[in-house]
Amino acid sequence: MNLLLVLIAFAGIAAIDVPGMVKSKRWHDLTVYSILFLLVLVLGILVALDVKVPSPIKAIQAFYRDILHLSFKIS
Amino acid sequence: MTLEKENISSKELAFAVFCFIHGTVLRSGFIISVTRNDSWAMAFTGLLFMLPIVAIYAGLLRKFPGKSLVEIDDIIFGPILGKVISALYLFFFASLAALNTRDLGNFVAVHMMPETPIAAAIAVFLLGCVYTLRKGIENLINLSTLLFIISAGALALNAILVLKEVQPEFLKPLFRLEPQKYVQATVSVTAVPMGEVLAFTMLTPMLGKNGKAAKPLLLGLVLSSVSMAIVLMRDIVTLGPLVSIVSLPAFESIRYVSLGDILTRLESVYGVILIILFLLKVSILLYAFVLGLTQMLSGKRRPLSNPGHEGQASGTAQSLNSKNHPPLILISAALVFFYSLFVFESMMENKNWGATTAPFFSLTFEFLLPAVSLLVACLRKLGRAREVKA
Amino acid sequence: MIKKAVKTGRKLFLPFSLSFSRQRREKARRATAVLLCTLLILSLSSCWSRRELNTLAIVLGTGLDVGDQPDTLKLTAQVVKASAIGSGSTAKAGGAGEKAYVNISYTDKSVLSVLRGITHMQSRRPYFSHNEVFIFSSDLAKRDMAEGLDAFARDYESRLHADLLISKGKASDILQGEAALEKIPARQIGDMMEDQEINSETAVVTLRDFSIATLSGSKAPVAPMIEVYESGGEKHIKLEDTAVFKGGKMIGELDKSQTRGLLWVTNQAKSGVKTLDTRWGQVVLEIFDSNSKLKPVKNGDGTIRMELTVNGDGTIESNETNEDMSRLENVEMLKGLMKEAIRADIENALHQARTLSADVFGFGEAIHQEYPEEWEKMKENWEREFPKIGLNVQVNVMLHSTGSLTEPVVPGGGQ
Amino acid sequence: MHFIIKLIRLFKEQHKQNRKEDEDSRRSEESTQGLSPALEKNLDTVKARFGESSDLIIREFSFGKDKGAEVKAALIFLDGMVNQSTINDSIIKPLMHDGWYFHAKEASDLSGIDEIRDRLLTVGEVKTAFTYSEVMDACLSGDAVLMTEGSCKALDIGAKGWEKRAITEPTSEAAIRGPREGFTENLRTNTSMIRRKIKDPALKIRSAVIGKRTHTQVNILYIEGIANPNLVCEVERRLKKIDTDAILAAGYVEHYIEDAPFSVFPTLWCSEKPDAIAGKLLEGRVAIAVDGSPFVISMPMLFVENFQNTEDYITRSYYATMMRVLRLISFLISLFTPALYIALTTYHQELIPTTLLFTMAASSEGVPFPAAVEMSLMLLIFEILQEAGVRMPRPIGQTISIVGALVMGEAAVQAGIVGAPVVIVTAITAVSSFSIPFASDAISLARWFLLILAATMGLFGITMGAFILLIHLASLRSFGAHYLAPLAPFQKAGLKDTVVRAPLRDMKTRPQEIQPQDSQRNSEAPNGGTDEQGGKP
Repeated sequence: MNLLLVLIAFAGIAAIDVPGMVKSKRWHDLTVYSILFLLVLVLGILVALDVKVPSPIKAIQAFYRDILHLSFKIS
Repeated sequence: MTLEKENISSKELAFAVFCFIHGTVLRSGFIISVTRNDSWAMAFTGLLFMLPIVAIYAGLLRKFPGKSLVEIDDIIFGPILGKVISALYLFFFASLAALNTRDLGNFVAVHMMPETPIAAAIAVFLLGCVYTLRKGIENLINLSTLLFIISAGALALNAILVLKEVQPEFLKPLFRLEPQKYVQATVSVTAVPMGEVLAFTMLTPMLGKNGKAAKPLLLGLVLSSVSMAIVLMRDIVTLGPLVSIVSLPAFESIRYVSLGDILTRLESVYGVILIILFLLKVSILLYAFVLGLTQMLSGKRRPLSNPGHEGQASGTAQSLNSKNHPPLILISAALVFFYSLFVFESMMENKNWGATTAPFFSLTFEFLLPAVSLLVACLRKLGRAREVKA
Repeated sequence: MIKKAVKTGRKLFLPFSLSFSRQRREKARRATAVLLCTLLILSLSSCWSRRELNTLAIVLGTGLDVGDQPDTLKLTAQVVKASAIGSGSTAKAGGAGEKAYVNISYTDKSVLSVLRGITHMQSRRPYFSHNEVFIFSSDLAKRDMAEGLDAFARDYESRLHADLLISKGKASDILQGEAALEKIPARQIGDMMEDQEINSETAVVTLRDFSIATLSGSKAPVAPMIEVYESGGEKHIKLEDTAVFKGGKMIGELDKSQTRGLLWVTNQAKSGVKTLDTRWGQVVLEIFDSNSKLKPVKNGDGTIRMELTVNGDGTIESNETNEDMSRLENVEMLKGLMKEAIRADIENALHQARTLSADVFGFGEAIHQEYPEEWEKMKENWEREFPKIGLNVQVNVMLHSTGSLTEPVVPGGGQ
Repeated sequence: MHFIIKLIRLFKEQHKQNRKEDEDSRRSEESTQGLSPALEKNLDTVKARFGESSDLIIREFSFGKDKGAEVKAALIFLDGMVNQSTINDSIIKPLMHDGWYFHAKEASDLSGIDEIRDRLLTVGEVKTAFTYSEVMDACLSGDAVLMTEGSCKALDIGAKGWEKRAITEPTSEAAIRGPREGFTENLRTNTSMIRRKIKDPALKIRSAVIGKRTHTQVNILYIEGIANPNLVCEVERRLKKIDTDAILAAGYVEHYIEDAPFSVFPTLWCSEKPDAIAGKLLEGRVAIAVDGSPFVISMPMLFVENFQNTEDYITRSYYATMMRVLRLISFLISLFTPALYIALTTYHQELIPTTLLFTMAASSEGVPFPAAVEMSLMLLIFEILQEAGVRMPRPIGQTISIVGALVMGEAAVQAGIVGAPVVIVTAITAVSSFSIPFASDAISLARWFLLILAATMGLFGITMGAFILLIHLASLRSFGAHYLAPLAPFQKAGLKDTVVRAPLRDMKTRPQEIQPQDSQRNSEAPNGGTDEQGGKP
C-alpha cells in the first residue's frame, strides 16, 4: 500500500518535471535530476517498507554529545 | 516600474523575519522548562547574542552584494571546498525544514486530527509549500505584512482575553535560578528560533543591488523578541507552575480563554495561525535549500544571477522553475517529506534534541561557518573593499 | 512620446509578455499535477478522524467512585440525549416525561480503560470536550486523586476549566440527583458553581486551579464538597463544606465558616451576607466587593509572619429589630460586630488548617515569592513549619448605607 | 510538321497566359480594384460581391436639366442600416429636385461628382471612394454610396442609422444616488457617454478592428498624461495578438487578453456604468469598449475593486467604510461558512458552544447523510436554483425561487432529510455572496475547493486551502500590477481606498500600484496636504 503510494507520487513528480527538460534537450540537467530522483526514490521506498532508516540527527546528537561534549543537561 | 516589483522591499523582509521566528516561538516551550518563570527575559538576552551574528551576515552580504550564501562560499573557498561547505549549509537547511515540518505534523496529529496518520498531514503541508515556491517566493514575502498583522492581532487578542485568568505573582521570584541556566536558555533562544534567520541570507539577493540586509533582519529580530517576551510572559502568568509541565504552553494558556460561553476554545485560532506561520517558515527554508542546491549543481556553467544587474533578483527568485536548470522543487519537497518522517521516532526525542544538542548544532552553521567565511574573505581581501563594522 | 513609450514598453514588458505567451501550457500542466496530488492525498486522508454529530455521546458530567473490586474505579458519565433536549419540534418529540440524559457507568482498573470499556455497552463514543464537572467521591479522593486528575488533564479532549467537586456520598448518586430547573443535573451543578461568589461560602475550583495547587508543592489544594439530601422523597443536591488535600489525597474538611475564612484569606470572598446578633435582635448586613491582601513580613527574630488585610464594604440588608440602625453609634457597633465575625471565620479556618497542617492559604507560595532564601530553608519541612507561621488579621469594614430605609419598618422600642 | 508543333506550343503559351491574366484580374478584384466609369459594370460587380443578399438596395435614378441630357446615378445601401430620412431628404431630394441647373456635359467629366458633393448633398459626412472594397465597407458600415455614370469615383455618404436600444438604467449595477445611465450596445454612444463625463482633449480613444469575419470595432480609452504609456502599449500589443474570426462581446476580448486564464478570480474589471469607467480612467487605468456590448472593460484590475462600488464615493465616508467592511465580511462568510460548518461538526465539535452543540446534535439526529454530503447537496441545489432563477423570465424565476425555498428548505427539514442548520448555513452563504456580485462566481468555485478540504482534513484543510488561495491571489498579476495590492505588497497610501474609504479630500493620490504618470489627483505637489484633514500619505 505505502509502497504503491510512494511509487505513484514519484511517477507524478517525474511526469511534472521531466518533459520540460526533454523538450528543451537539457541532457546534463536531466542526468543531475535523475540522480537526485533515484536517491530520493530509494529513500522513499525504504521508508515505505518500514526499514529503519538511521536518522542523521541522531548521529549528530551522538557526535556533539559524546565527542565534542557539547550538550546541555536536561534540568 | 510595475514589472521590476519582483524585488522584495526590505520592510516586507523584516515582517517575514518576524513571522519566520514567531511560528517557532508559539510552537516550542522548551526554554520554559529551563528558566521557569524568568523565561520571558531570555527573549531580550537572546536578541543581544544575535547582534554579532547579524553583523556577520550583514558583512558577508555587503562584501558580495546580490550573492546568496552558496555563491559566496564558492567565491571565498573556491569551487571544491566551497561546494563542501555549501553542502553543509544545505544539509542544515534540509534538517531545519524537516524538523519544523515534523513539528507541525506532530501538532496537527495530536491537537487537530487525532487518528490521522502524520504522513498525510505532512504531505498536504508540504504540498502547500511546493505550491508557494512554484508561484515564486516573492509573493509569500509580499504577503508577510498581512501575516504579521494577522498574527500580531491574534496575539494581542489572546493576551487581552486571558487577562481575566492571569495571576501576576507567578512571575515572582525574579531571577532566583543558577546563572548557567540563564546562559543555557539564552543560547537556546539565540540558536533555535532566532539564528535560523540564516535562511534569509539566501533571500537577501532579492533585495536587489543596493539592498541593506542588516536593517530588515534586525528589525524583524527586535519585533519577534518582543513578541516572544509577550508570549512567554502570558504563558507564565496564566499557567503558573503548570507552565513547565505542559507540552505546549502557548496552546494551553489559550485554552483557558472563555468569555461567557461564546468566545471559548480560542486554540483553534492559535492552530490556524501556527499552521500559516509554519507554512511560511518551511517554505522559506525549502526555498533556501532548493536555491542552494540549484546554484551548486548549475554552478559556474550557467550563473543564475549576475551581480549588480537590477533584474537579477527576480531572476534568482523565479529561477527555481525557470528553464535553464533542473527543476528541483518537487524532488526536494519529497526529500524533506521522507526526512521528516524518520528524523525522530517520538516527540520526546524531539524535545530532548531541542533541549540538549540543537543549540550547538545550529550555532555551528549560524555562527561558526559564517564567521569563518567572513574571516577568510577579509584575509583574502575578497569582495567589495569597504570594511564591515559589527 | 507614445513612440518612446512603446519602445521602452517593449523592453519593460518583455519578461512578462514571454510568460504571457508561455503561460497557458505551463499552468495547465502545473494545475493538473497539483490537483492530482491533492486529490490523491485527500482520498487517502478522508474520514480518518471524522465523527458525525449523531455518533457522539456528549458527556456533560463525570463521576468517579471506588469500584467494587479492589483498586478499580467506577466512572459514571452523564451523557446528553440530544433528541430529548433539542429545540423546536424535536423537543416536543422527547416529551417532559423522558429524561434528557443517560448515566453510563463502567468499572475498570484505570480511567482510560473505562472510557474504552464504555464502548462495550454503548453505540456511541463518549465525548468529553464539553464536560463541565468532575465529581470525585470522597472515599476515592481519600484513596488517590492523582490517577483521575492526570488522565483528564492529559487528555487533549477535556477542558481544564471544568469544575472539580468532591461528593460526600457516591459520585454517581450526585449525577442522579433531581435537577429542578435544568434538564441535566451536571449542567445544574456547573451553573451553580457559576454564581457561588454571591455567597462566599464555596471554594470554586476548576481542574486547572487544582492541578496548579498540587504542582506548587507547598500549597494544599482544596475542592468544594457536594452531597445529596432527601426532601419529599426527591433527591436534591447541595454544596456544603470544602475538602482539603495533601499529596493528592483528601485529608480533611473545612466547614462552612472555615470555608468562608479560607475565601477571606485567599481573596476569593467577593460578596456575601452576614447575620449579626445585636442586643435588640438580628441585623443582616450584605458585603459587596470586599478584597483581602496577604503578605509575609519578617519578624525581628528572622521568623516570618503573615499580614492579612481584609477590606469589606457593606450595607444593611434587613433589620429585624425596631432600633434605628442609621444612628452613628449603632453603625459603629455593627462595624465592630462585622469585624469580629470575619476575624472569627478566619481564625476558625486557620485553626483547622493548622490541625491538618495543610497550607490551604498558600502561605508557602507567598513566602517563596517574597523571601526566596528563607523559603529555601523552610520548604524542606514545610509540614512542620506551616503551623508555626503567625497570622495577623487586620479587618477594615465600611458600612455605606442603610439600604432604601433609614429607620426600621416596625418603629418604636428603644427609648 | 515542325511548324505545327510550334503553333501548338504557341497556342498553349497563349492559353496559359490569358488564364494567368484573368486569375490575376480575379485576385485584383478581391483586393482593391478601381471603379470603372461604366455605371452598369460597377453595379454588376457590387451585386456580384453581395450575391443577391436581400437587404441590398440599389436605387437607380437620373437627374439633370432636360430629357436626354440627364445624368444616370445609383445609390447603394443596405436596408435597415441607413437612416431613411437622410437618404430621402438629404441625398435623393437635392439631387433630383435641385439638380435642374446641372449641365449634361459637365456631369460627364470628373469634376461632376465633386460638384455634387460640394454643392448638392446636404449630409455631414461625405467621403470619396475609389475602389470596390471601399464601396463594400462603406455599405457594410451603414453608409450610402452614390455612383454616377461616367465617373470612376463614388461618394461614401454617411447615412448611418439603425435601430438601437435607448440608454437605460443598467440592470447589473443598481444606483441609489449615482447617475442612472448605463452603456448600450452601440460603441459610439458608449464612448460619447464617457466623453461627456471627461471633457478633456487628453482623453484619447484609439480604435482597432478585431475579428476576421465580424470586423468588430474595439476602442481603447485612456487619459494621456495620467495613464502609464507602457500600460497603453501593452494593451494594444495584446489586442493585436488576438487572432480570431469572431468578437461578439466584451467578454471575448477579456478572454484573449487576460493574464490568468486559469485562475478563478477575474483579472479584468468591467462595468455597465459610464461613471464607473470614467472613475477608472481617471485613476490611470485603460478601458476597452467593444462594439455590440454594453460592458466596458477596465484594466489593470486589483482585488480590492471587488469590494469597491461607485456608490462608495458618493455616500459619506463613514457609511461607505462600513459598507466596505460589510462586503469584506460577507466575502469571508460566503467563502468559509460551509467549510467551517463541516469542519466544526465533523472534526472539532469542542469549538461549538455547548448549548448550540445540543441543538445541532438534536437536528442531526436521524439525518441519513453525513454532514459533508448534506452541505454539498444544499449548495448544489442553491447553485441550480440561482441559475434557473437567472435564466428564466422574471415571473417564472420568482416561482422557481419560491418553490426552491419552500420545498427544498422547509419540506426537506421537516422530512428530516437535511438538518436545519445546514439550510441556515446555505442561506447565509447565498445571501452574503450576493453582496459582492462581481466576485461571486469566483467565490462559489473557491467555496467548493475549501469544502472538499474541510470535509477531508477539517480545520487543517481549511487553513491550507486559505493559505493556498492567499498565495494564488498574491501571485496573480493584472497587466503587471500585483493583484492583491495594496495589501500584498503592502502600501500604506493605498489603504485609504481599500477597507476604509477616506474622505475624498484626503484621497489625493491615485492608486500607486497601477503607476499613473501623474500620481496626484489635486493640483498641488505631492504630499503638500494642507487642508484641515491634513492628508499626509
